[in-house]
Parts: sequence; C-alpha cells; structure tokens
Amino acid sequence: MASTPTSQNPQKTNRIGLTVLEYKGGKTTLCAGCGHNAISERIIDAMYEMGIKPEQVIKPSGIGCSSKSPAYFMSRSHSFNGVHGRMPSLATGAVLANHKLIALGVSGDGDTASIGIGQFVHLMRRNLPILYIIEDNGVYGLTKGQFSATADIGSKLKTGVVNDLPAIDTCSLAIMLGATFVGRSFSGDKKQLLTMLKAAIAHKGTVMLDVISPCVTFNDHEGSTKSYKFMKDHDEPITDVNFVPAFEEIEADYEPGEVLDVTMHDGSRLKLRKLEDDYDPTNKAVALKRLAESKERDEILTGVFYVDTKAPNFIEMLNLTEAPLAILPESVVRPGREVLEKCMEELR
Amino acid sequence: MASTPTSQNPQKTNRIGLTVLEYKGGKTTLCAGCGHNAISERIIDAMYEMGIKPEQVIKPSGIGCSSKSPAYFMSRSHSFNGVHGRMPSLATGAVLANHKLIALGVSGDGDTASIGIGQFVHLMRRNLPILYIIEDNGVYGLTKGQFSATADIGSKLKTGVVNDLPAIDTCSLAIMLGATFVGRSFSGDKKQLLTMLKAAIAHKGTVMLDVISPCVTFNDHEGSTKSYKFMKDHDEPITDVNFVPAFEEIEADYEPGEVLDVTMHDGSRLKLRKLEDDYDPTNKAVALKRLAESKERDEILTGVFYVDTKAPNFIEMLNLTEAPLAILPESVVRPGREVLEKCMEELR
Amino acid sequence: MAIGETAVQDLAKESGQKRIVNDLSIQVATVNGSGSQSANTVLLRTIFQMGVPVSGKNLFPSNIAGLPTWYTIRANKNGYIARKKEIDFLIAMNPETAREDVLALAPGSAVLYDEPLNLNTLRQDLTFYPVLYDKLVASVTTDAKLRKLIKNMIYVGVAGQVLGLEVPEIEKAIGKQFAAKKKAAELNINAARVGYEYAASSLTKADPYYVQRMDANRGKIIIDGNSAAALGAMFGGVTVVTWYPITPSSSLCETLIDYLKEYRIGPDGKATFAVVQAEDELAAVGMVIGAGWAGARAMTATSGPGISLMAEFTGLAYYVEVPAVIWDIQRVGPSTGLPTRTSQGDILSNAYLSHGDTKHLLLIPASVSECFDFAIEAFELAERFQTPVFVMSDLDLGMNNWMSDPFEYPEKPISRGKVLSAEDVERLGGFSRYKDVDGDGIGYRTLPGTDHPQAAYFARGSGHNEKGQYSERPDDFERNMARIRKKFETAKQAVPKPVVEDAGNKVGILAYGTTHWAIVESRDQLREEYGVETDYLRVRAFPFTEEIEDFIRRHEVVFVVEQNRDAQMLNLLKIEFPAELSLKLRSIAHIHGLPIDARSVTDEIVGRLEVKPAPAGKAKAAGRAQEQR
Amino acid sequence: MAIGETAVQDLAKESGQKRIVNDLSIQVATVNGSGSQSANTVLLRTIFQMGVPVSGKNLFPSNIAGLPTWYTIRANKNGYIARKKEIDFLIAMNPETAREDVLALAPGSAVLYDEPLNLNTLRQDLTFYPVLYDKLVASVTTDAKLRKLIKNMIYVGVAGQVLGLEVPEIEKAIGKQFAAKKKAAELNINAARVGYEYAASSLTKADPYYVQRMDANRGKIIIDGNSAAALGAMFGGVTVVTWYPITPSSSLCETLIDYLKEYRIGPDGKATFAVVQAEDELAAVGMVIGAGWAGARAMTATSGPGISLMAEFTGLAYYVEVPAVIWDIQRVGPSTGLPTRTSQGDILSNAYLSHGDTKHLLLIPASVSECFDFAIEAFELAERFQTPVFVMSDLDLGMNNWMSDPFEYPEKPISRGKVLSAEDVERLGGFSRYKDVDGDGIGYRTLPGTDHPQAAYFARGSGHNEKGQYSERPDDFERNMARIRKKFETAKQAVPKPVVEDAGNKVGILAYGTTHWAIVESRDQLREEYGVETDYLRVRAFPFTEEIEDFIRRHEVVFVVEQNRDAQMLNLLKIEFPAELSLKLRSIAHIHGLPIDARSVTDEIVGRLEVKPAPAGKAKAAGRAQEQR
Ligand SMILES: Cc1ncc(C[n+]2csc(CCOP(=O)(O)OP(=O)(O)O)c2C)c(N)n1
Ligand SMILES: Cc1ncc(C[n+]2csc(CCOP(=O)(O)OP(=O)(O)O)c2C)c(N)n1
Ligand code: SF4
Ligand code: SF4
Ligand SMILES: [Mg+2]
Ligand SMILES: [Mg+2]
Repeated sequence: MASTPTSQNPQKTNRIGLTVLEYKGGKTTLCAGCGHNAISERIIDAMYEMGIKPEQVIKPSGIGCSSKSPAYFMSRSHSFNGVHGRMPSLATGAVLANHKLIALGVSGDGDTASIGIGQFVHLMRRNLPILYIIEDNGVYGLTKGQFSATADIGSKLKTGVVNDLPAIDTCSLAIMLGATFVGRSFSGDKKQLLTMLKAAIAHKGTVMLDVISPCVTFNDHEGSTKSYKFMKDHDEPITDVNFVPAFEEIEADYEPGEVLDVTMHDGSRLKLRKLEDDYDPTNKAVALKRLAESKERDEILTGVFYVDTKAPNFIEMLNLTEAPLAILPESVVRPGREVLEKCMEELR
Repeated sequence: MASTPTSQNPQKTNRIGLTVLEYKGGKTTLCAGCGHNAISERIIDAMYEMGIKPEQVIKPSGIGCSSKSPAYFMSRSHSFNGVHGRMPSLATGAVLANHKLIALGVSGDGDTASIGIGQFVHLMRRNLPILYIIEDNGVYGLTKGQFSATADIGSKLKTGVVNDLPAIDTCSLAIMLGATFVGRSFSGDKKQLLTMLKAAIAHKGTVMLDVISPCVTFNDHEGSTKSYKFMKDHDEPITDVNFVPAFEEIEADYEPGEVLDVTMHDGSRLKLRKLEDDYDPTNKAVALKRLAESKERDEILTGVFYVDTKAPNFIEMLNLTEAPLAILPESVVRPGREVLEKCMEELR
Repeated sequence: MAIGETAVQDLAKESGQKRIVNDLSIQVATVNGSGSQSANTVLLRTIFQMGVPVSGKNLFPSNIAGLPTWYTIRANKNGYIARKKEIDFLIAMNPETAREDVLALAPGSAVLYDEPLNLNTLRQDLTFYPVLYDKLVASVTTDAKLRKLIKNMIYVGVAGQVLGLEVPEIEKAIGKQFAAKKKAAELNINAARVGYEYAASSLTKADPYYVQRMDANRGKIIIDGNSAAALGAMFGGVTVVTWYPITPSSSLCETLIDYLKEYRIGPDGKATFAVVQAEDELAAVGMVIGAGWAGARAMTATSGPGISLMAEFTGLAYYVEVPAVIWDIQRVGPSTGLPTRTSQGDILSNAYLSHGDTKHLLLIPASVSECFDFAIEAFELAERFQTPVFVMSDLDLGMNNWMSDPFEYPEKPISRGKVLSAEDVERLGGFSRYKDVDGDGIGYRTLPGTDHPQAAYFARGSGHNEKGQYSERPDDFERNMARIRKKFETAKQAVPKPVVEDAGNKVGILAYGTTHWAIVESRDQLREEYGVETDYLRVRAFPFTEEIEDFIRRHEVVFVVEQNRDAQMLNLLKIEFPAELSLKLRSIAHIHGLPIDARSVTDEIVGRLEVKPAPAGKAKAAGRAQEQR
Repeated sequence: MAIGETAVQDLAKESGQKRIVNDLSIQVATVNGSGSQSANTVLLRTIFQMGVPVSGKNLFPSNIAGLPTWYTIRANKNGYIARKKEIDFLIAMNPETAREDVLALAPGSAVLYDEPLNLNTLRQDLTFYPVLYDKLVASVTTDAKLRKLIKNMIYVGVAGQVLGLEVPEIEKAIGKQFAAKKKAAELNINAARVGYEYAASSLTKADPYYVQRMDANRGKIIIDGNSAAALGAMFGGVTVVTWYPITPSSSLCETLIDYLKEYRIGPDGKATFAVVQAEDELAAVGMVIGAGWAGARAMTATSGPGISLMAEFTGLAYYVEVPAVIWDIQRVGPSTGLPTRTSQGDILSNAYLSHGDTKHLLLIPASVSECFDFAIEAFELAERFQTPVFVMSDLDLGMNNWMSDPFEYPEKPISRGKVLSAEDVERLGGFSRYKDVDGDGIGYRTLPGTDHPQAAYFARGSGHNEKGQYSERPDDFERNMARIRKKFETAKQAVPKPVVEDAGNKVGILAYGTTHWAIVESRDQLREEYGVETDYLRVRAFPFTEEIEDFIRRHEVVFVVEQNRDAQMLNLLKIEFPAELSLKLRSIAHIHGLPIDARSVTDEIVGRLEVKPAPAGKAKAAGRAQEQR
C-alpha cells in the first residue's frame, strides 16, 4: 500500500507506462501531519508526472526526520541515508560516479544550515546536477525540537525559549554561491510545490529548494514562524510558477513581457509570471536585495527566485566522458603495458 | 629586534606609556614581501595607536601562513594557533571564558572559506565581540599554492591551472549572516587598513575584515586576481574611512550629509565619506546588492561596507555577569549545601 | 477510598496459589508519543514510595511518535535493579505488537489488555485481565484530546488494584507528576480510581504477583544519570557549557540549563555561566577547548557520532595541554547504529582518540551518584592534568530512572591546578609553559589576560619546546612527548580507584559502568544456584591503577564483562598490563542494545567453568573447577 | 672536460690516507626556497647513474622559504639506503646553522663551505674545502636573479670533483633535471663545470671519501612513494579522486592528476576520471564513499589531521559496507605536530577508527614498488570486502626519492567484487544486501542505476536487517555485526602476507613500512659486529595473517621496531593474538621525526640482549643470550 496518498489515479499510467503506485515508498514513521510527508507526496507526483524511471533516481540524505523521508517514497530508487550534515559530499561522489542518474538530495534545516552549512556552501559553488531539497521546519525534529539555524530571530519554542540569533536564509546563500535554480515553497502549497519540483527535475545544475515544512510536534504553535498558520498569513509568492514538460505541447501563452519564459536543458519550459514588475529572476543582485528586504517586511517569499540555464555544471567543468565512470571497463580505466613502460623509462 | 618594521618612532610612547617595540612579535618566517607581514605591521600600529594593553589581547588563529602570523606581532599577548579552519570555535570559547579580553582572530582564505566556512558562518550569526581578519591571497600558501574558495573564477595558477568555481565573497556572507562591522582592505594600503583596524578595535561585536594579502610566492603573477598589480588596478574604495578615537579631540568635520558619522561603543567615532551617493553602509540590502554588482564589473570594492552599533552582541545575549567567567571564585560557581538539599528533596 | 482498600484484600484472598511478593517485572507495551510516560512514572514512583527497591527502563524507538515502545519496571526486595529478561506482568497497550508480546511471555505471567483485542485466546497458560478502556474512559472524560492520556492512567489504577499498590501512594505519585497542573492531577487521580475500582469489582486475582510495603527506600531519591551529571557539573563549578543535540546526551545539557538558570544567576541578575548550542560537535568541543585555555571550567556532552567528530580537536587539547570535559553518553554504534539503545562501545576509541600518539583520561560511572561525583571530579582532573577527560556514561544510565541515596555535597574545595598569577610570574621572573618543574610531568600555565609582560605563552598544536616556542628539533619533540606520557603515569595516583570485593576466590569478575548491576545479581545466582564464589572488581577510570593489576594477578581467571562486540575493555587491559596478566582474562562481550541482564552473564560463566547446578545450592568445589578457554 | 678528468686523478693521488669508496653520506645544509633542490637531485642522480646504490632524504621545515633545510644523500655499495646518523661530507650553505652543523660532525669528515664563513677555524679534526662562491658565480652570470641558483650548481661541481663524480653523468643529470629548458640546462652545466674546475685547480683532496662506478643500478628507476602510489592508482583503474591538500600527501594527488591527464583521456577527448579538490577532509572522504556506493573506484589521500576528521565517515563506510581507499601519508602527530617529519603514529587509531565496534583493513608499504602494488591491491580489497582500506605510507616513503626495480604491470584483471547486474537480480528474483550467502561474511550489492525494479536497497548508517531495512531488533543487530566481523576473518586469507626471513634463530625482529630499511642494515650489524643472528618478519597488512602468529611462536623473543611513542603495532599484536604470544614481544619504539637509522636499532637490541661485541665478529652464542625484559 502506498506510503503516502497522492492526488493521482492509481490505475492511470504515465508516459513510461508506470502507475503512481510504482513510485511509492515504505510506510511513513513520521508524525501524522508532518510537513515532510506532504513533500514526499509531491515528489512522488512530480516524478510520476515527469515519467522519470525510479531506477534512475538516487536519494542521498543526511540525518533527521526529513532525511528519513526518502524511505517513504520511491522504494525502487537507491537511497543512502548517511551521516548528519554531510549529504552534499555523498551526493557529489555518487553523481561523479554516475552522472546519468537523477540525484534528489533530501535534507533538513538542521542537517543543512547548522552542522551541514559547510558542505552546503561548497556544493552550491560547484553547480553539481542535483535537486537539493531542504525540508525546513526551523527545528531539530528528531532530537525533540531545539532551534536550528533557520529559526527566525524572536521565534518561540513550545518551552517558551526565544531564539535571538538571525536565521540563515538558505535561498540567498544558494544564489550568492552559485546555485543555478533557487526557490522556496511550502509543503502546504500542493500546486506551487509540484510545479517547482517538475521544473527542478528538468534542470541540469544545482537546484536548491527550501520547502517550509511545519513540524506539528515541536514547531507548529503560536510564536513559531514555521507553522501552518504563520505560512498561511505570511506566504508571499514573488513569481507565479508554471511549467511545460518537453513531452507536452505548449498551451496558450501569456502576454509577452509579464512572463519570463525559460527553456530548460531538456527542452521543457519554465514560465515565471513576475508578481512584482521590478523583479528579475535572472539577476542575482536584484534577487539578493529583494530577499534581504523581505526579512525586514517579515514576509516569506515563495516561488522561483533565480534561474540560470547557461552556467556550466560540475560534470561539464570536469569534462567527464559520456559513460558513467562507475561502469567503465578495464580496457578504459587501466592503461596498457606500453604506458607503464614509458613511465618507467622516464624515471630511469 | 621588532619582527616587523613599523612606521612608528620607537622612542615615542602611547597613551598607556608603551613604546611600539612593546607590541613587537617574533621574527617572521614568512616569505619576504608576503602581504601577511604588512598586515602584522598595521596591527602593531593600530594596537599601539589605540593604546591597547597587549596583555588584554588574545590572538586565536587557524592553520596556514596567515594563521602563523600572530607569532610575529604582540608577543605579550596570548596566542592559540589551533587546528585548520576551526579558529572561530576556539575564539568563541575563549571570549565566553573572558569577555574582557580583546579577541583578534587571524585566519586565511583557505582556513576560513574552504575548510572553515561552517564555523565562519555561525560565528557571524552570533555577533561575538571579535575582530576577525582574513588574510586573503586566494590560495593555500602553506601547502604550496592550490586554489582556495576565494579564488576568482577564471584566475590562473602559476602552473596554468584555471579556477572555474565562483569565489565566495566573505564580506557579502558576513553582512548577510549578522556581522555588525564588515569591510575589505588591502595589505598594501597602509592608511586605509590602519584606520579600519583602529575602528574595528573600538567595535564591540563581530568585525569581519577581508584583507587582500598577496602571496608573492604562489599567487602574485599575471592571471592572478589577488596580486599586488591586480589590486593596484582594480581597487575601488566605496567609502573613505576616517576614525577618531575617544581619547582624541574631534578635528574639523566634513559637510554634513556626505559623511556618515558613527559613534562607536567606546565613544570614538567612525566617519565614512560615501564615494557613491546612493550607497548606505547601514543598509544590508543595499550593501549586498552593491557587492554583487561589483563582481560583474570586476572591481574589488574596499572600505567599510556595513556597520551596525546597535545590535546586541553575544555576551549581551547571554546576559553574562561582569567579571570574567574564568576567574569567578568558588563561592560564586558552587551553590551552597542548602541548594543541593533542596534538589535532593525535589527528587524524593 | 475505603472500598478500594478492602477490594485489594478480597482480590488477594481469592487468589489460590503461592504469593510472589516484591519480586516482579512489569512491562508496559505501548507506542511513543502516546503520553504513557507519565503513567509509567506514576507506577514506578508508587512502588518506590511503598519502600520497595525498583527500577524503570524505557525501550524506545528512534523516531518521535507512533512506533512500539516498551517500559519495564522491576521491583525486587533484594535490590536487584538490572534488566530482567522475563516479563511477569504485561500491560499490552499496543495492538501492533500485542500478539508478539504475549507469545514471548513465560507461562504463569499476567496480561492486562484492551478487551477488544481478545488476547486471551492466544494462550491458556497465562492470566488475562481484560479492560474495557473505551467504556471506562468515557466515564472519566468526554474530551477526545484527553482520551489517550486517561487510558494510560486507567491501566495504572487497574494494575494498582491487581498488584496491591496502595492508593494514597498512587495519588501522591500522580500529584507529584502533575505538580504544576492541579486540574490535570485531579483528572488523572480520578482516572486511576476508575481503573482501580473497575478491577476491584470486575477482575479476579489469578496471578501470584504482589507488591507489599517495605522500608528499603528511606531517604532515597529517583533520578536519571544525565540529570545527576548536570547537578554535579553545576556543583563542580562549570562556567561554559557547549552542546549539539544528540540522543542520548541532549537531556544532560537541557537539564543543566534548567539548573543553572535557577541556581547560578548572580545577585546582579546576571549569569555566572554561558551555555551555547553549537552548530555541530566540532564547534562544541572547539569552544570547550578555547574556554578551557582561557580559564573556564568548560564541558560538552555528546554520543558516538559526536565523539568521532571531536577526534581532531581532542588531539589538539591533548598536545597543547588544555583542560576539557567531554561526556560520552554511549549509544549503539558504529555510525548512527541504534541511537536509542545502550552500549559500552566507545571505550577503546576514546582511550586513544585522534591521530598520532595520544592517551586520554576516562571516568566510568556505574550509578547516578557516580554521575554526580564524577561530574565534579572530571573538572578537577582536567584542570590538574591539563588534558581532556572523557566521562563514559551510557544511555541506560543517562536516560533511565534510578534509585539512589541522596548525593553528597563536595567537601573538597575547587582546585584549578597549576595556574600562575601575575605575582607568581613576577616572582619567578618568567616561566616555561611546558617544563616539568615538579617531576610529575605537569607544567605551569597562565591564563590569557594575566597582567604581566612575561605571562603570555604561545599555545600551538605544532611542535614546541619547553617555552612553547615553535620547534622542529627531534630532541625537543621527544622530550615533550615523554613528559606528556609522564602525566598519564602520574594520573594513576589521582583517578578514582576501582571498587573491589575480594574474598580470595579463584574466579574474578571485572566489569564497569552499568554492567555492574547485572554482575551484582549474577554473583548471587552463581553462589546460590551453582555454589560458585566469585570476587569482583569494578573499573572506574583509565589509566588503570595498580589495584586492577593486583586483582588480576591474584585470580586464576578473570571474566571481563562488557556491552560491546570486540571486548574493548579487555583489549585495553591487554595493552596496558604485562602479557602474563592477559593470560587470565576471559571475555564476555555482547551488544544488542538492551541493558545486559544477570542471567546471561551467569549462564556464560558457568558454561565456561563447566559447573553443574549445585543440588543443595552449595558446591564450593565448582569455584575451583577447570575452566574452558 | 679532459682537464677535469685528469684533475680528479691528481686529487685522488694526492690524498694520502686509505680510500673509503662508495660508502658515504653527503649532507647539504641550506635554506628552503633557495632552489637547492634541483642541485641536490643532480648529485643524487649522478651517483645513481654511476651505478652506485643511493638514497636521498630531504629534511625540510614547515614553512615556505628561509628556514634551515638539510638534504642527505647516502651512497652505499652494500645497498644500505636507510638514514645514517653520521655525516661524512657536509656542504654548508646555510650561515645560520653552519656552526652547529660543523660542530656536530664526526672527526675525519669533510666540509665544503663558503670561504667568508671561516668555518675552518672551528675545528682541527676535519677536512675543509673553502669555496669563493661570489667570485665563481660572477664568472657564470651577472643576472642577480640567477645567482642563488648558480651557487647551488657550483657546489655540485666542486663536490663532484672532490668525490670523483663523472662529469658526463653530472651533465646528463643536469640535462634531465632541466629537460624542458635548454638554456637553463646550459647555464647550469656551465656552473657545475666552473665549480669542478675550481676544485681541480685550487683544492687538495684530503678526505677519504670516493664515489666510483659500480653496476648495481642497471634498469632501476628513481621515484618517490607518492608518485609510485599515483601510478599504481591509475593502473588500478581509479575513477574518482578527492583530496584536500596536506603535507606530505598533496604530491600524491598532484602527481596523479598529471598522470591521469596524460593517460586517461578517452578517444572522445573526455576524462575517464574525476578529480575534486574538496573543501576539507570530511567532504573528501564523503565523496569517496558516495562514489564507492555508486560504483566508482574512489580514493583520497591525507595525513593525520585529515584522518581524524574522517573518523565519523569511516564508521559509516564500515557499517554500510562501502568500498573506499584512503591513503594516510603519516607525519608526526599528535595534532599538527611536525608536519614535515615522518612517523608511524597512526597505526592504532586507523585500525579502530570511529566510535562503536569497528576494525579496518590496513596495507603497509615499505618501498616505492609496494606503493605501486598496494595502490592497486587496495582497490581490489576495498571492493571485494566492501569496506574502507587504509594504505599506511609515511613522509619518508612518500616524499623522498628511492631507487627501485621497475614496477610490474598488474597481471590480475580488475575484479569489482560481489556486484549483481539487473540480470542477476532477475534470475535471483530479488536479493538481500546484507545476507551472508557464501559464508564469507560478504553480501552482494547492486549499484544505483541497475535497471531492475528489485535492484534497489536502502543504504543506511542506522540499524538494519539482511534486506537493509531499518531495524532496531536486538537479534538483527547482533547477527549483522557478527557477519561484518566475519568479513575481517575472511580478509586474513586475502591481504598481502608478511615477508619472512626465518633461519630458525631464537631472536626475531618484527617491523613494517619504512622501518624495514634500518632493519636490513641492523641485522647485518648484529651479525657482523656481535655475531647475533636474527630472523625477520615484515608486516604488510592488518588483519594479521597466521604467518605472523607462527613467527612469534617460533621465536624466544621478538623485537617489534616502530616509529612512534606508544608501540602501536605491538599493542595491535597484543590485542589480536593470544596472550602467550605477547609474552615474547619487546618494544623498540621511538619518534622524533627523523627516519629511523640502523645503529639505534642495533644498539638497543644488543643492550636488551646484553651481548658484547664479537672479537672475531662471530659469537653465535650471543644469539641465545638471556635477554632483559
Ligand atoms: C554527528 C551527529 N550529531 C547529532 C546527531 C543527532 N541528530 C539527529 S537528527 C538531528 C537534527 C535534525 O534536524 P533537521 O535536519 O532539521 O531534521 P528534522 O528532524 O527537523 O526534519 C540531530 C542533531 C547525529 N545524528 N549526528
Ligand atoms: C585538517 C587539516 N587539513 C589540511 C591541512 C594542511 N594545510 C595547512 S595550511 C593549509 C591551507 C592554508 O591556506 P590559507 O588559510 O589560505 O593560509 P595561507 O597559507 O594562504 O596564508 C592547509 C590545507 C591541515 N593543517 N589540517
Ligand atoms: S517530530 Fe516534527 S519533523 Fe519529526 S516527524 Fe514529527 S512532525 Fe515531523
Ligand atoms: S607562501 Fe605565500 S602566503 Fe605563505 S608566506 Fe610565502 S608569500 Fe606568504
Ligand atoms: Mg528541521
Ligand atoms: Mg591563503
């Protein structure tokens, strides 16, 4: 039985002939109502709708309730639930070993912004082809609700403890550091999240999605800025995100100008309708400024903040050969006797 | 004999009656011409001119040529040359143990931006009272010149290797994360660096100074963006920095308006003459935008980018008692018998 | 409550068979997040208040809600408080595991269950007590949100009635549990009463288990090891605490924060301590070392994964000679392993943590009172020897509730070790940080800020001479490392000595930490069931003191019992002691995550000694029996 | 160059005393950054080309320029290439250390020095050769920038003349050194010639040391261990390399990058490898593990501090069972220690790296050819046993130049271990990742991307059952850990066996890694000077194989010689072998950063054996002498 109910009809098959049930995972052991479960559902929907073969997906993750979630979707994909805060390095190694795979990295706000911020920073710089999802609830769920580094200044724990350190804005960071597809969504916003995930899957570079995902057990109360209620009140979309996969025909367009039409690597198209005319999702400086301002205005911006489909990704920088390194035959990876002889001669 | 020649008259004494020689350190073992040596000289000058008692200064550092430099100035201060990339945590512990001391943290671009970026990020968030100096040469000097994470994209090593990863802008990061005094200078700009150091010493919060400090041995050639020549050509001051210590009487002022006059915690005054009228060193969003733009324009902005003297520092957040924790007497740190009895009673 | 009280008598009378009094284990099988914890604590405290030796162990999963959890309470008149394998009285609240739980029981056990589950159909050889929770709950509250909680307190009442718990004590325990919230207390007392009366009126006592008032607990307290450690740290004068949350150590720091906030705010309303939730364990230990260098009494607490992350910094503190206290609340490794299960698996890695030649001081508490004492002692040793000290607790000790005599106020005044003041430096005309002035290997240090031109030295993790100056000279390096090793030798006179019970028998048992409680019981089993007399030594620290060497020498064979896979303590003993001693050591090492129980130890020892049960319970000879290698 | 050649004869004739041929050590005392490295290499290669066994060791400081550096070259007809304590021929180029350097010499040694330093006034019992560098340099170049470099090549010429090096070989060596740069080559050849002729015309040979052509080096190569490891890795089929710079490991990866760029670019002009300079060692090893999990042959190289940072991840790889190859080029710890000095100080910490119960495979090369072979073998073992493999090299082996027979092309085809294809999974109808199907403890794995619905498994560092599913069950955990231990047992049949020379003597020596070279020489000293015959075993891997146990059993006493403080290998042996074997082990352990020399070992052994020098050089009896414990 599917771990996570999805909005899909279980009989219907996608373009590669799989039903949504073939994207299911194990039964969730997360709390009922946990935002992470909703994200798992959207991932299943997105992979299903995009017709991605589960065997072609890897799911590296760190440690935390969020990092456990890969066990609850797509059991037919390989998962690696590693150590706390170090998912980026595991993912990097795996993608280098086999760049044909689609890497879906799942992390939490503690896993990424607290212990893991170092590896996060350097992953972003490399523009590694990966979809990096932060299931962001502002607390350490699995260790029972201490503040993480994305907790907003002034936010309160159930215990009454107040956070007086500024939150790390992982989106600003990602944009500044070199990620090429950066956005924020909310586990409760099915449509936006699903659309962003589908576009993200089509992107061949580092996608960083910060998904606000309320922790119903430890951080969904009054005084929390990561609660369902707070999101309902402060969610401020900056772009209206639409996506047309390569395999679908283009539907009626918007008026030119008001929409930024980005053609993704696989030919699919991301259509961003700006909700603020002076905003430009292709300009880092503008994006950074707007995000910085949103803090003062205590609004939580959502949508795709920044996208760049031109920058070379890490695989291209390394000029990797077409076939995955993991399966190169001996004839390719072990030079011949004459090479060793030549090397020896040079050392005589 | 003074490790590092200074511009001061060796006979003259400062306001606490010390000659500049009493701020000297051991003989430098760095390469002749290394930018780090010049920075050491300016630190000596600044501490001398500000009349800081060497015994009141601690010099935590990481590992690298830069991190060695504390051995070459102020031998009368305590130093802790720790492990690579972890100076921030050592410094944090030391400042908590004794917040009366002036902490001068010395690090390199590899020590900070590569292995150390995680601790750097979290130190900035805490606004710990510390003067954090990055002696930034874009390479790992001590391990013979590999690129660090501040190396600009496209810059070349002597070996011809080109860097294709974007540089981490430690100043933008520091501003974004919560540092309250952020600027960049150049080891070759005596006046600007000295003035910024003096102001920094007067600031009671996290000061982050990125000082471009050419590595003459591994990164001072054509194609380097951290060479003396490159700095000469691309140094773009955004603020003209002036500083009036509390113990000096104010000299003639500029016209109001063109100058931002910041009163520091100790009553001294930092005067920033904006070299671009739409720039505002008290506005994060503006600072971040301007720094982001400077990248496109390949100019190296210098000066004080951002300053905030209001934000509470970590010692205030923790509501620490006046006397240093390190020397609190037993009577204060060991509660009485009645307290233990009370605790026992509650457990019966 | 008169009704109740007579009721229990009645029930008691009815039961025909022989009564088993104050010797039973109760297991509450439930799911985490269901709020049964307070109900279980009430059961534990009630028995405790009735003066019967008792212990409670929580077996919980590594998630937040909805997975199987087992809480076992053991009441034993002889004071045995180790885990007991057999469950005598099961309170089956978790439908998911109920079947398996019931099938695992030994014949004669009792089962309290939710009637609709029909568990009684599973076996004939058990006593079943059905409870109609829904009906009973309804009579207590209509508030849906409270149902789960009420249900828990109802089983307390039912079990109370069946086992003969005293109602006033149940009520007192509930009162303590809900001290702050009066209404909640009343509601829960009512729920317990409903369960109690239901049992009196509708159940017939058919199992032999009874709890009856004793007087074994006068003056005693109940506390978990982490809270005890927190208390100790506070009275040890801790000033800087850093931590990064990790099960099972988090509660140590969280409790410490509460205590410090209550008792360590100065008259100026300001804190005489700093607590920092660090970004990770590297930072946590780095802060401790920075603080220790600058003169604070600094500590952190973590578990296996955190220890591994602290490896590099630990080597720095060892070589720069900075005091640091690190609590390792051991859980099951390697890697993430079983985060909510107990082990003694970090002994060897901590003893030699970090690259190069290093050796660290370890303190190994076995009881909550030792957690308190060692929390203080750890600071004393760290500052005296200017080196990291690891306190090796574990999940069983740290997170479970233990009975204990009240802790004793530290009589020894705080000593900061060899620290020179400005006056000292003036008098001495300078000093050499790393010189062995006193022949004990320990140099003198100054604290940053010491107001003297010659007070400063350069602390560095790279090679240095006696003055702390940078040096790559072979002789400087060798001399310095030899001196540091000498400190370790000196420490043998300073660390807590082992606890030894030696009656001159041939067979010795060596154990440490929480394994102790199984040994106490196992030795009685060996004596009473097999007539095997044993001596016992409990290691409490590394480096090993001479008492340990003597003990091994005096015995023909010494069983080293521990909770890990590779016999880590035994390996340490092999390394540290002459080879001829190793000949006598036998390993009993297991790791599965459950606290070790006496029966397993007993069975393994008699197996190795090849002894048969003693008919009259006394076969002294066996003590000398040839043993198997 | 006819002049030169006759000149050397003349000089030779002049010297009265007995000639010492092909048995000397040359030390060049200079400062780093002065470019003397190429001059020293030319000296080394010249001797090498003359067919005389030779070795060169660079003793450099941990900074970039201006600090004292000593380069020692040892030429020895018997092939002894370990460090020799005594310096026979000093080339004093560093004014700062010249005095100390000269005073440290044994009587009879020779000193080449810059005349203005007047070193000749320091002692009467040495031969002094003054050189007027400034004058000579001036005659070669006027370019100030080149002066320093020219000066270096001049001492090559002078020494060449005095020691009798053959000019054509000097020129050939210079040619090779400056292969790319023709002008530089000419300039340097000219400089050498100037020095050579100066010596011929103005110096009088007065020391006994000569180098004379032999034929011991036919076909041999000269290479450093790190380059050899890089070559091996390339032929081992490495596909993912991650690193973070750290002395002395950096050159391994830097050389590997060069080789890969030259020989591993496919016909499509694209790379069949990925090299990443990681942000630190945690990331470096994390990438290796991620890559190993996904099927790459991945490796990283580091030294002590990096190893400590890899502790947590190493435990993950051990428990999740992922292949990973980690080179530890050991330097002197603890902490930063002496970054440019050699040691064997990480043996114990690597063997049990990470919290919880872990045990890792170690390979320990002693020669550059073993660096090559083990680089390949490490991948084979890591993939076969699905576990991390540490290759324990050291600074002396990794960064110094060693003579060697050419490396042999790997005949064994690459084996990826137990990896299931989609077809296999189909045939088997699924699989259990952690099931011991073959009884060797090793399970079967699939690689991500394997195109079969049942190919995937969940890799996790938390408790799991045979299928890799999350499990907290005690029995699952215990069974799994026992199986992992079994892999280690199986590995005893697979790792490189020790190299044993056993002639049935009573005294055995056990050593490993670069300590080997001192042992070879020491055994000859023991035989020739004391008549003490010894047997010898060189450990090459952990786990230990039965040959090691047998060797210890067969001997009365076994000296375990190693370069660390705490006798780490001896401790490992104590842990792994029965106690009765430990009785025979004696430790000879020192650490000061300089490569161990034969004389120190010999002296210590004869001291322990209490033997006196053998008059006629043969006192077999001594071999049986009672030895001291
Ligand atoms: C090295 C290490 N330190 C600490 C822990 C304990 N730990 C487990 S999960 C976690 C935090 C998880 O927080 P987050 O990433 O936000 O995930 P969430 O549970 O909130 O979804 C911590 C600190 C660990 N497993 N490993
Ligand atoms: C854990 C660890 N990894 C690697 C090293 C080797 N190492 C020493 S200094 C250094 C880089 C220094 O670069 P930077 O901080 O920029 O200082 P610089 O020498 O350029 O002034 C490295 C990688 C180390 N000492 N410790
Ligand atoms: S604790 Fe919070 S984050 Fe974890 S599963 Fe429950 S709701 Fe989700
Ligand atoms: S190597 Fe570079 S950074 Fe290091 S001392 Fe020399 S010039 Fe300075
Ligand atoms: Mg979280
Ligand atoms: Mg640098």
